Amino acid sequence: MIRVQTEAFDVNAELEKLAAGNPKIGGVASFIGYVRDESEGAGVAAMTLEHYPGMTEKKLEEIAAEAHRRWPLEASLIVHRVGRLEPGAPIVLVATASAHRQAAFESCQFLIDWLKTKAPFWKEEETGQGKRWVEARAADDAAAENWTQKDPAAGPKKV
Amino acid sequence: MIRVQTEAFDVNAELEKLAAGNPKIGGVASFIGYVRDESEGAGVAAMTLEHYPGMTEKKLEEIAAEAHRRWPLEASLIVHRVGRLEPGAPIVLVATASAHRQAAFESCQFLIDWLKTKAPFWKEEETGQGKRWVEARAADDAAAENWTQKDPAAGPKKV
Amino acid sequence: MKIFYFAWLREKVGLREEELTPPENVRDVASLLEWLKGRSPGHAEALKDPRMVRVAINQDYAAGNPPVGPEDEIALFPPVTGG
Amino acid sequence: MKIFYFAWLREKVGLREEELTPPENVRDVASLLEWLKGRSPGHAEALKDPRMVRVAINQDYAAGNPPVGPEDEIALFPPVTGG
Repeated sequence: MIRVQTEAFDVNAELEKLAAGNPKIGGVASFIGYVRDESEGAGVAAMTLEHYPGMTEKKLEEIAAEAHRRWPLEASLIVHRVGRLEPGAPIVLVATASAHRQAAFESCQFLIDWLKTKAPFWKEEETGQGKRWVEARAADDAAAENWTQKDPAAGPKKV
Repeated sequence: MIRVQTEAFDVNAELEKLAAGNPKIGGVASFIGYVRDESEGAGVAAMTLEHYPGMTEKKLEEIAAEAHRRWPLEASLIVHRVGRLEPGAPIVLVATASAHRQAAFESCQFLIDWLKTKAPFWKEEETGQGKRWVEARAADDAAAENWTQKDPAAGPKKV
Repeated sequence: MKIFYFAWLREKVGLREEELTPPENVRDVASLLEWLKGRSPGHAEALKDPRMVRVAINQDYAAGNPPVGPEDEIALFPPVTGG
Repeated sequence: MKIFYFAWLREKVGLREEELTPPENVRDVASLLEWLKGRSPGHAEALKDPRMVRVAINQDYAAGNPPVGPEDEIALFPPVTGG
């Protein structure tokens, strides 16, 4: 399940929905990303997240489908917020449920790594020097690329 | 923070406490383990978790301290339940908070891998053939040992 | 043809979207971007460094220089930074 | 000396804990386990395969054959299976 929303999310409720009524699930791995109060050495007062309605949801669905293709998952979840958020606010929740913990951990990290480089979201930060658009990080590209390397049988990915 | 308890846990409340008021935290990785309805091919009606009060808490503290030594963590959490639990019930919650997601993911997996082989808990399952004590899994030993290999500078661990 | 702009491309162009009818010689991504540059100083500024521009056609990433047609939904934006 | 038993060792021994005063020749883990085996058929059954028995002294795992003394808290249990 994927969702883009302005509101905060209730992790407990989200994860309960994910696991509810499926006693095959042995483990749920999740990751929550938060707004930090500094970025590249500058203080951050807030950030605003923009997305591409339609394409964003489509890409999130494709990324989730790819995770289900690669790992034996019982369920998965991506919730991403948009709009203006202050430091400490949760931005994104990704979670995967599987019979075994290794599959849950790996697929959860895969979801956030691919989301960061393939899902159309953009962050604009408010710093002491004014507003600025966050630049893509080479480390994020490398993390996403790493999963492509790990799945050579599937060939180059275009998700 | 570590805790052993009979009650269920509220993941949202636990993770909010973990991250609250620390805007250095960029990501929280967590893992929840659940009771499954089958084990080694047999149906499981329930399981009972026993622990060693005193030593269990001590080992959990040591495992958490080791995670903080290895990764730049802002906070960590281990909550483990004891007593009788039915399929679908959460058994354990581990979570780590860091500025960066890679540290959060790795340390979270480390916590559950070491907990499974080093913290004194024992599971007894109720199956159609009666009660039986769960046997330790070689795969869990291998997962825990893997983290020892990854920290050769620290020498053999005795936690 | 519908064109969407996001993030700083949107700000530089000064538009969220526009409905355009490019001339006949605009048949692929490269010729479309070149033609768009001439529409205004904002467009020129936004598109001056093609390495910083990602292109989506009908909500899929465009790699290389695929064809574009009048019914296509095109989006131009910088590398993504969500999560 | 306080001895705790957990999981199936507890069930086989039939006790959660006992307070014991071993003879003088019981000075280390190996001699303690050997002496405990003679206390009852349940003890003997619980301790018959030493590879299945983990030993903690004062709430730390004992590796090898360390010494034990009258003030020590000893715990005997199978490999752990939590998480």
